[in-house]
Amino acid sequence: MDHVTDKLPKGLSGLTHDLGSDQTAFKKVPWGKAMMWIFLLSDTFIFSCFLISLMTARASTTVEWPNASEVFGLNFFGVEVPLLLIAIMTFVLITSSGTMAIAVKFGYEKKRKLCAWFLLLTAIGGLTFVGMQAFEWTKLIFHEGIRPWSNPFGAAQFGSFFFMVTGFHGTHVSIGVIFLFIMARKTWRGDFDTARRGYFTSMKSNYEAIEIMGLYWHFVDLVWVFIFAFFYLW
Amino acid sequence: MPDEFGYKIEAKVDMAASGTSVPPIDYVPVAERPEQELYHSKSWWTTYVFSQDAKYIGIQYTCVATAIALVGLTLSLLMRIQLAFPNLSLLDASVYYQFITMHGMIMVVFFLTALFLGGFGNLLIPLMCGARDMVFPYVNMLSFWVFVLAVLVLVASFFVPGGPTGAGWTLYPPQAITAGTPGNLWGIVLMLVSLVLFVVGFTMGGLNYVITVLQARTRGMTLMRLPLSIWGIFVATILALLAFPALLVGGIMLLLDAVFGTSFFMPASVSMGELLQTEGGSPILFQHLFWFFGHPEVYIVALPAFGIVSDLISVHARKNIFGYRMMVWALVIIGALSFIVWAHHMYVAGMNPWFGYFFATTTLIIAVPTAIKVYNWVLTLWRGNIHLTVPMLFTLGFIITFLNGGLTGLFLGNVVIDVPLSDTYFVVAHFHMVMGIAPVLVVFGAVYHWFPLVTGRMLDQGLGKLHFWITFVGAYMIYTPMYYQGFLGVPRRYFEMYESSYISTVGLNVFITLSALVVGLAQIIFFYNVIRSVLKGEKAEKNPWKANSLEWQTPKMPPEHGNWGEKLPVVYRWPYDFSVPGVDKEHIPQNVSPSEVAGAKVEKT
Amino acid sequence: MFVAFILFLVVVGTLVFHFWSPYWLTPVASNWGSMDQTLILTFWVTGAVFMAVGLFMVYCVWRYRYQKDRKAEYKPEDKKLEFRLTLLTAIGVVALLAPGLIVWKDFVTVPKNAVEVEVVGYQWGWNYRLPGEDGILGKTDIKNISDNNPYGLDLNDSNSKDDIMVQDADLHLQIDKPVKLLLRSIDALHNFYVPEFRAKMDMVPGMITFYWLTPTKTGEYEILCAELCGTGHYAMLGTVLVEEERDYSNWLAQQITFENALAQNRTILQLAENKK
Amino acid sequence: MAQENKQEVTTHKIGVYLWIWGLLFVFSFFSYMVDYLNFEGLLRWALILLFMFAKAALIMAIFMHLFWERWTIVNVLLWPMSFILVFIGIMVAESEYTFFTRLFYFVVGT
Ligand code: HEA
Ligand code: HEA
Ligand code: CUA
Ligand SMILES: [Cu+2]
Repeated sequence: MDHVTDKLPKGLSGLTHDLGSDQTAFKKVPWGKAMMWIFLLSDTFIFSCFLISLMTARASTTVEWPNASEVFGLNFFGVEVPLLLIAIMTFVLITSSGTMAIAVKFGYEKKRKLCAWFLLLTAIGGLTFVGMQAFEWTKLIFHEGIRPWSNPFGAAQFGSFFFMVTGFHGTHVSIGVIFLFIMARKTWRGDFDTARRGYFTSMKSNYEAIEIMGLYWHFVDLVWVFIFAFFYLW
Repeated sequence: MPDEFGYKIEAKVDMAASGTSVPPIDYVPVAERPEQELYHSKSWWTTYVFSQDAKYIGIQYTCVATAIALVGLTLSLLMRIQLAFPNLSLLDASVYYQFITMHGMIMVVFFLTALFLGGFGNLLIPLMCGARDMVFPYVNMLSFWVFVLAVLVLVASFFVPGGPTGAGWTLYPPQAITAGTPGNLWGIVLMLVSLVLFVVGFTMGGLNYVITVLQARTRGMTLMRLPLSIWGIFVATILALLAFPALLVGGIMLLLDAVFGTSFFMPASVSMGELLQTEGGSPILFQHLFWFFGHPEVYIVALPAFGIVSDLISVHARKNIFGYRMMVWALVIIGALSFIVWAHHMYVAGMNPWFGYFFATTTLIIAVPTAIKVYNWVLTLWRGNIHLTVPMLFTLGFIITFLNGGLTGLFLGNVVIDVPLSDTYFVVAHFHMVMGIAPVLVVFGAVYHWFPLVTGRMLDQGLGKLHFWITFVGAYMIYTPMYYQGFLGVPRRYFEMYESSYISTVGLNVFITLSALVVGLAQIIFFYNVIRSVLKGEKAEKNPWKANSLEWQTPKMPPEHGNWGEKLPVVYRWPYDFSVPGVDKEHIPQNVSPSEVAGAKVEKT
Repeated sequence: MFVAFILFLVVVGTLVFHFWSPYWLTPVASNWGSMDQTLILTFWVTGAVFMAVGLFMVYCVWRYRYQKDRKAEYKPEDKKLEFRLTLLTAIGVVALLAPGLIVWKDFVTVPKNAVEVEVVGYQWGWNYRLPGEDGILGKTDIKNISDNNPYGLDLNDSNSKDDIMVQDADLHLQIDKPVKLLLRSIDALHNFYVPEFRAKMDMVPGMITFYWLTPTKTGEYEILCAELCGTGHYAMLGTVLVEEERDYSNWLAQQITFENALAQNRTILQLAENKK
Repeated sequence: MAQENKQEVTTHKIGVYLWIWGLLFVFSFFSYMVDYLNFEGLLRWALILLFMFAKAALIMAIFMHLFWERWTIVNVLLWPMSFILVFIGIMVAESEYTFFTRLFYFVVGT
């Protein structure tokens, strides 16, 4: 069966072929994965709007914009290292993205235990990230005196956008972590091998769920790339 | 693999007649998409309340949207009475502003968007695509209940201290959250929360609609064989998925401004003589976010109407829709363009003056694909065999009101003409013609058309005609005079209608209000008709309008759980094979194979 | 028959209403007659399209109404026709747009000799400020606003001393003299709109917006706020007078400058102090 | 949801992921260095954006498997981004305009 799908034309003629064909427009793409992709497209628009607003606020304010690398610096054994915490957070998130990619690979190969282990690793990475973010927030609020409505360094919007954007991203991470734990458990238990029915949906599921989870998780990482550039480096 | 895909797909090509090549369905591997696993309800609750069957969800959406529309309608009538008869002192200024705000928001978002996408989308997409259900029934069910929650939060704002927000449906800051505007404390917060919930709920449903259309069609159903109703709903859903994010973001930021005192949209300013603590924000940013959502939003309610009207007109004129592919492309192009015209609502908002050139140009370009649609509707009537059934009447009414409203859109789109007309009753007339009547007429037409499919009974045609004439002519009489108020410069959102010293418009005003009252009351006929017909209407035969699209070809009517019984239908043609030369049958449903209509002289596949 | 007839009445009735009813644009009192011309051009083009499409539809409804023995034509597409219609519409669009953009260019390019007048909107009324002898308006800051300094003028800005304040009074403009209206709001959005002048623009707190015009007819005109700004929006009216040069100078001579106002306020305060 | 389980095994060697992972670190490190070394002006911007897009492209193409997807889904996902680009362009011009009126008419920097 698969050899037939592989014979489909590729590239541009593949595009016209797929769109002109019946049943499915995205060949070889399961429903859940297609849905996750479209959802992520929509979510991209959300984050874009946040970042565009940040850009607008920043470019139109006449008040000094705080210097991010100082605000987010960390005193490390007496040395001021700019953006140290952020660097570590980035490291952790990218790592978890890597383990996720590997979990997906093992999911494809239906290696139940390996897949579950890597999912768990990913979840722990995510949890670490959220933990560090919580630390960063407390530090900013209690030590630096930054509030959503004002801050001692300059433009009030700095704090507002910081808490809003990282908060929204952090929420995404936290939701991801919860689902990662659930997925890890389901994988470990073998739900995807036995086609056990979901608790809420009462539908069977399979290893595609891991890939879908992976898309979401990589997306969270992807967003961080942009937040990192726009918030911390600009 | 299940045998049902064992058909050899026969497809005759007539390149000359259709201009299209046959989509290469033959060598797409069969059973690429296996049978859908169906959800089966187990109890009364899961059958009727937390139903996961798209048909039920569609009906639930329709009912809730209609109920809230009645609130919106009532508000509008009260507003009209206040405007024409200020001596009655029916409302005071703050209540008036609260009412226009709720009226606008309810009608646009909670009525039309929910009705077209949630209601008709759920009902029609699986049936017309030949699917057994939406792809994620559980998420679909959640979508409806989150929508209900959003509606409840919205309604709750009538009962909180200070009442609902009176900031206008555009919710512009700073006034939306400063003293001096009614409902600036509780009302605005509930409104924003309600919108956020709406977006969340809609996203769950919207993903379903999109994926069902893209990935769950039946054998032989290519995109270019989909009925235009589905195309309209599909494109509108994509617009919604990409436009609602801007509303969500704007809403969240405004919420933070209102609750936490942040300054996203709040510059240093004074409120009621007191200096606010805010600084540096930009009110214009909110307007950009709002209209980046808002303009696509108006097409979100227009495109499904375009699609549905195309189907109605074709079925009831017994003629194929003219220029099907152009119609599809026009939908797609209108959808795409609608993302780069948003600032035509802001010509006089104090934005960068150079934007006028860009947005005027893009805005007027939209007239071209829209014009094609209008021409094609009318050309479909040409040499047709027009049954003047109730759905057909509503279709005709739609064409006139949409044409009228669309053309006045050109005034507003052309930036210099918008300068005098913006924020006057000309705008009010424009958008009620094009959004307040045209799509609502389509909704009525669609209800008359699909009622038998849902209930198995016909609506009364006589009452339907009466309802049509009062609604159409009456509504036309409400809004045509408003254009002329607009020419005179009468501003919108005035609690006391402005009296131009040049010429008095009191007479017009009273006339408008009386028409509105008549139209409003005429809706009783409609609801009476619906209720009566549900209970004891004439039993409908199967496929009463002799339509071709799949929703009428189910083994049972109304369709049962799973829609198609044992076997999914296989599609061989587009849904518009009416009056095909060489065939005795006047219409050929989509699932009739070419061998069954051997005589066909032309065949568009 | 009946259906076609009523639809015919609706389409034609629209036209009849236009000619028969007395409602139409107010006589223009500024240089923006060009806006009216564009509007009227658009009116005729779109009006013609409305009649053509509407009447064609009515004709079809009448001519092709249901008959038992009629069979509809089968015609999925007519490329040539569609192409022609598209082209025609595109030409129509260009014909409407081009003049519009030319006028817009006028609208956004302020002539060099225009005098500046600041309009300050507040909930719910209007204040004005003229630049005084130096022809330059002083800078402002919302945070300077106080009873003494209702405009929030910058005391350190030498340009602001001779600025003329017209508070809670009518605005006067000189005929045939271009003015650039600088629009400022101290609280919510407002919009400075005089129907006879045609032009309008929102006033946005936190920034300055503008438009320009040349009044061309003397008289008294009503100012309307055309952007929802709270409960009092509908009552935010004002008056602008367009006058010949002599009347205008007379009026101008009676106005007080910022410096005088400050001094006056100070003496009043002083007196109050002394009384104690 | 219960798709046929016979899906082909589109799996890649684990090395691919490790490689990308490594590259992501390298790019992150580079963009960090841009800040650390206090590059300014256009250079700073060009570099930050370059690394940002490089990282984004790697994540999407490899981790999210877009590279191996058919063109339909790739196009469907990427074209809508052009709306965002228009939005960005407009908002850049808009904020510059706002900034200009503020600078020109208001007291700034007190
Ligand atoms: C269903 C909803 C809907 C639709 C379809 C439209 C369609 C259009 N709208 Fe409308 N509009 C609204 C809903 C809608 N609008 C709403 C709700 C508001 C106000 C919001 C608020 O402020 O509260 C608004 C406001 C609004 C404004 C802002 C006015 C202002 O506030 O100052 C503008 C300005 O450009 C505008 C333009 C247009 C244009 C050019 C079209 C075009 O798409 C119309 C295209 C159609 C045609 C042109 C007719 C068919 C064409 C032909 C038959 C060919 C002949 C053509 C030529 C000769 C060129 N609209
Ligand atoms: C779809 C949108 C829609 C609809 C249908 C309507 C319907 C009506 N509207 Fe409204 N209106 C708006 C959208 C709409 N409006 C918006 C967005 C604003 C701007 C708000 C703002 O400024 O912030 C506005 C503002 C507005 C104003 C301006 C207020 C002001 O600026 O001061 C007025 C004044 O007359 C008005 C009147 C009416 C009247 C008399 C009706 C109706 O009575 C006309 C007759 C309508 C019907 C007959 C349809 C009834 C339909 C049903 C009951 C549903 C039936 C259900 C099924 C078929 C399933 N509306
Ligand atoms: Cu000021 Cu409306
Ligand atoms: Cu619009």
